[in-house]
Amino acid sequence: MSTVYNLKREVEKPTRLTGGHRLCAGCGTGVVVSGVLRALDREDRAVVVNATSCLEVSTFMYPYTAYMDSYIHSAFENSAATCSGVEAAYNALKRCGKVEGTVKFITFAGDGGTYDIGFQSLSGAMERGHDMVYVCYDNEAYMNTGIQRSSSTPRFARTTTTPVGSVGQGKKQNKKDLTEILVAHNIPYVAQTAPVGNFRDLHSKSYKAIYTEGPCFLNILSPCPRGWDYPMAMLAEIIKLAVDTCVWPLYEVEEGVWRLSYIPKRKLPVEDFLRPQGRFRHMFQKGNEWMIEEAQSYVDQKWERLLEHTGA
Amino acid sequence: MSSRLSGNEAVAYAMKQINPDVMGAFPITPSTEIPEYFAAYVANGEVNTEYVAVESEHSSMSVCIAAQAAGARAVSATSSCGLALMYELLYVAASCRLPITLACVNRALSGPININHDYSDSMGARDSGWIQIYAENNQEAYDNIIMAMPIGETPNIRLPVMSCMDGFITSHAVENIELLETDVVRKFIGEYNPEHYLLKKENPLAVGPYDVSAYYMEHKVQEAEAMKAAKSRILEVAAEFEKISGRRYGLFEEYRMEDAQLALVLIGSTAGTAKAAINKLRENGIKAGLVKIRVFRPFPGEELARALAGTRAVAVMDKSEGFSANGGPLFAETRSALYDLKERPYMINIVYGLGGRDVKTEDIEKVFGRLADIARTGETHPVYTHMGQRSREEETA
Amino acid sequence: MIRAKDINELTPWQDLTPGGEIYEAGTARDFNTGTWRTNTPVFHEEACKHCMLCIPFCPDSAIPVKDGKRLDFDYMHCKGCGICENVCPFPAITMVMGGVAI
Amino acid sequence: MASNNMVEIRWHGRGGQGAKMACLLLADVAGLEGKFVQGFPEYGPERMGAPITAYNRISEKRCTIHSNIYYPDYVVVVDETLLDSVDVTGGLKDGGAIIINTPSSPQEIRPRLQGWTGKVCTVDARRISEDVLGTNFPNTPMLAAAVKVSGVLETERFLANIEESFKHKFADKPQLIEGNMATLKKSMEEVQLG
Repeated sequence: MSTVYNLKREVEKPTRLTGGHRLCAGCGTGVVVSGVLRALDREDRAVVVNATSCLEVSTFMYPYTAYMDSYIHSAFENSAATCSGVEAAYNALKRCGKVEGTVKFITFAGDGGTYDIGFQSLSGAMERGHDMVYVCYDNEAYMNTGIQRSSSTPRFARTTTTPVGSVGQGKKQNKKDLTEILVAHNIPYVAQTAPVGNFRDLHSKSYKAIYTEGPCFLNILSPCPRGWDYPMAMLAEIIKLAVDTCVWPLYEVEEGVWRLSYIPKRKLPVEDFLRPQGRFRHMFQKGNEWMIEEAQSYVDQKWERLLEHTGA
Repeated sequence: MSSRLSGNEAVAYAMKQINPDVMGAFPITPSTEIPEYFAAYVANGEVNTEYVAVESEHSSMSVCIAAQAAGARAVSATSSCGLALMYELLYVAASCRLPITLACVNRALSGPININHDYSDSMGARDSGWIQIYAENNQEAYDNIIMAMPIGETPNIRLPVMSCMDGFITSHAVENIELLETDVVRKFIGEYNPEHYLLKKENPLAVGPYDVSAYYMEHKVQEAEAMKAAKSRILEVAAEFEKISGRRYGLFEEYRMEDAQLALVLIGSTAGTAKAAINKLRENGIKAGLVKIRVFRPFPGEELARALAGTRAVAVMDKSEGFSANGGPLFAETRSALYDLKERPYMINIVYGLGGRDVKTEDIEKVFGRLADIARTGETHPVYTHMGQRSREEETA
Repeated sequence: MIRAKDINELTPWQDLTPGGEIYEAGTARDFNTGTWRTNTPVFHEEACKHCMLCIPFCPDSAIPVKDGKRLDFDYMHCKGCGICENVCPFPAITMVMGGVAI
Repeated sequence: MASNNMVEIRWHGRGGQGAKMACLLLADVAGLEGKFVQGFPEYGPERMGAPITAYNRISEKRCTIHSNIYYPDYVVVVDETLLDSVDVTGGLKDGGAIIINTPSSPQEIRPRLQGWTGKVCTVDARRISEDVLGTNFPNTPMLAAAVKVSGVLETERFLANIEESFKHKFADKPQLIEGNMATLKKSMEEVQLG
C-alpha cells in the first residue's frame, strides 16, 4: 500500500462487510467494521473474530454471513482468546506448510465485551503477544441486550440500568479509560479513533494496527442511534462533535510514544456533544447545570493529561 | 514398551506422541502436571505444538475452539473448577462440531474447595455434547487419549472428546504402563484434514452463527445424531486399537459378569478396588460381578441393560452428587436404561467417595453384603444412600 | 455440499451444514434489507462529484463504486438511514419519504 | 488389603523432604525390575513442613486396588519429629518393620513407638546426606534403607537400576548421580536392625 491515503482508491476495493446484515439502520458499527476491514491489503486474507454482540447476531445470522473473510464467533467474553487460538493455529500450520499466504487476525467486540466481561481475555491475549488486532467498537453500553450500562458508559448517561428518576441521575461513575489501560500493556500499538471526515484517521490507524507485528488495540467510537437517542442520519455529526469537544480524542501510542492525531481548531463545549442525545437530556433540565459543569471539567482534565502525555 | 508413569505423565506422553498443533492450558490441581510435562516437550523441541499458556480455563477452551476451527488439532487439560469455568465453551465446542481433545483429571467441585477426586466436575458437563470416556488407571488414561482423535474427528461424528481419569488416584500414582511406539501412534491417529477450516485458502468459513429458532433445533438434532453414531465408532476405534496394542476396550468392561447375581455399576479407579473385592467374594462362592462404565457419553443404555439383565440386585455407585434428591447421575441413566427389561434386577444407588473419601475393598464387600440381603428379601429401601460419611446412624450399605 | 442460498426454513436437518457453518463468502448479500426502509435516498448523478465521502459512511455497504465512479444505491441493502445525505457536500443525495425511490 | 506376596509400604515425611519422590522412585525402580508397582502420594493442600503420606505397592501380580494402604508391611519415617505427632505404626503388620531416620539406635527409639513390639530399624539419613551431599536430602538414604530392610528388591540390582533411573532424573544435573549413589550405599551399610 502506498503510504499516502487516498479515499478514492480505498473505496474502490471490494467491501469485506457486505450489505444484507441486520444491524440497525444508521448503526455506527457497520461503518466502523467495514472501515477497519478496508485497511486490509487486497491480496491478504483475514480471519475475523467476533464477540457476542449486536455485530455478531446481525452479521452472521444463519445462513447469512456478511463477511468476505473467514469468521468465528464463540462467546461474549472470549473474543481475544478466540483470536489467540486462530493465530496459534496459523503459526502451527504455517510451520508445517499447511497454510499459504498472509492471513491477518482481527477481533471485533463491543464495549461490554471489551471493557467488562471480555477484559480478562483481552488483557491475557495482549500480554501473550499474539499477532492480532483487537478492535473495540465502543457504543458506550450493552446495546445488544437493550441499552444497559457498561463500564464504558459515560457519567450521567441514561441507560436501562441507570435510569433517570426522582433520585437517580443516570450513571454515577465516569467512563473507564480502557485505551490507557491497553497502553499500560506495553503492546506495540494502541490507538483511539473514530470514523470522521474522509476516514484518514480510522484508515491509517487500522492499517498500522493490522500490519504492525504483535498485539494491537483500536478503540473506535461507534455511536448507537437507539441507545444514544439521536436521529440516525446524524452519525457523522455526532462523531465529529465527540472529537471536537475532546470527549473522544483521537490519539495513538506507538511503541510507547504518544501522539495526538487531532487537535480541534476550536475546542467545543461538551454540551454541544451532549445536547443532541436523549441519553443526556436530563442534564439540560433546570437545576442540573452542575452535571454539565462536572462533565466539562472531567473532559478538560482528561484532555490536559493527554496533552501532557503527547507533548502537544 | 514397558514403563512406569503416573496418569498425568502418561497423558502428557500420549499428547507428545500425538504432537497436536495447539495446546491451550491453565494450571489447576490435579491436572497441572499435564501442561507442565508438555511444556517441557515444547521447550526441548520434541513437539511442534503452539503452546498457549492462557490466563484462564475459559480462555484455554476458547483457544482450542478457535484453533480447531482454524484447521488445527487442539488439546487441553483441566480439572474441577477449571472445567466449570469452561462450561459455556464446552457447549460451543460441541455445537460447532469441533473434535477437540480434553484431558479431564476429575476432582471435586467447590464448595467447599477440595482438591481430591470425585466426578462432580465432568458429571456436571455430561449434557454439553462431549463424548466422555473414563479411565480406570494410567494405562487406560493413556490409551483413551490416543483413541480420542480417531473417534472425534470422524466426519459423521465431529464431536469433542473428554478423556477422564481420577484425580490423584490415577493422575499422581506411578504404575506400570505399556506405551506404544510414537510412529505407531502417529499412524493410528493419522493426519487431521477437515473439509472446511478458517485458514483454508480456497474458501472462507464462518463459524458460530446466531441460529434462529428455525434452524437451532435442526442443528441440535444433527448433534444428537452424531452422538448416537459415536457409539459404533468408539467400538470401531477400539477394535483398531486392539490391533496395535493388544488391549481390548468396549463401551464398558464386564468383570466376572457371566453368571453374576449381584453386580456393581461404577466408573474409574474404584473398579480396580472392586475387582479385588469381587475376587475375594467369588472365592467364598458369592456370584459377584462388576460393570465398569468406560463410555458415559454416549451412554451405552441398551448394552448395559443386556449386561445386567441376568442379575438379581445391582448397586449403581455414583462418585458425584446430583442433588436430585433421587440419586446420582449414573444411577438415573442406569435405572432408565433397564426400564424396558421384562425382568429387572433390584437396583439401589450409593453415592460414595466424594472429595477424595477413600474407598477400600472392605467398603465394596459391604455393598455386596447389602445386595445379597436385597436379593434375598426384595427390600431395597432406602434406594438412594451415601456411603463412607460419618453419621450418628449406622450406615445402610 | 449445500449452498447458503439453498438453505431455508424448509430445509430438513439432514441437509443443513453441520454446526451452522457457512463455507462461502458474504452470503448476507442474498438477504434483502431494503424492505426495512421508511425513507429512501435518491442519487442525483448530475450533482455528484464522486468525492466518495458517502461510501465509507454507509453502514450497509449499499453504495457501489466502479472505476472511480460512485454508482446508484444498492436498494436491496440500503436501510434508508440518511447518513449519506448528511455527509454529502453536494446536493447529490436527497431523502424521500417511503420505502421506494420515486 | 494386600495378598499374594504383595509388599505394601507407607511413607511418612514432611512436605519438601522428598518422601513422595522416594516413593515414586521406588515404584520406578521396582517396575524396571519387572515388578508390578504402585507409588502414590496422599494429597492435600499441604506445603513445606506439613506431614505427608505416600504409599507403595510392589507385587509379582498386577494390583488393581486403588485405596490407600491401611495395613502396611513396612513404614518409612523420613523425619523423626513425626513420631510425636503422627500414628506412624498404625495398622503396621505384626511381621513388618518400621524404618526411621534418626541418629538414635532402635533400642533408644522404641519407647516412642506407642507400644510397637515389632521390628525397628534406624538410620541416620540426615548425617549420611550431609556428609556425602553436603545438604540434607534424607529421602534417598531412606529409600535404600527401606529396600535393604524389606528385601522387596535385591540390593545389587536395585543399585544398578536406580543408577539408570538417576541418569534419567538428573539428566541436566549429572553431578548429583554419584553423590546420591554414595548415600544409598552408605545407608544400606549403616541401617541398624533392632
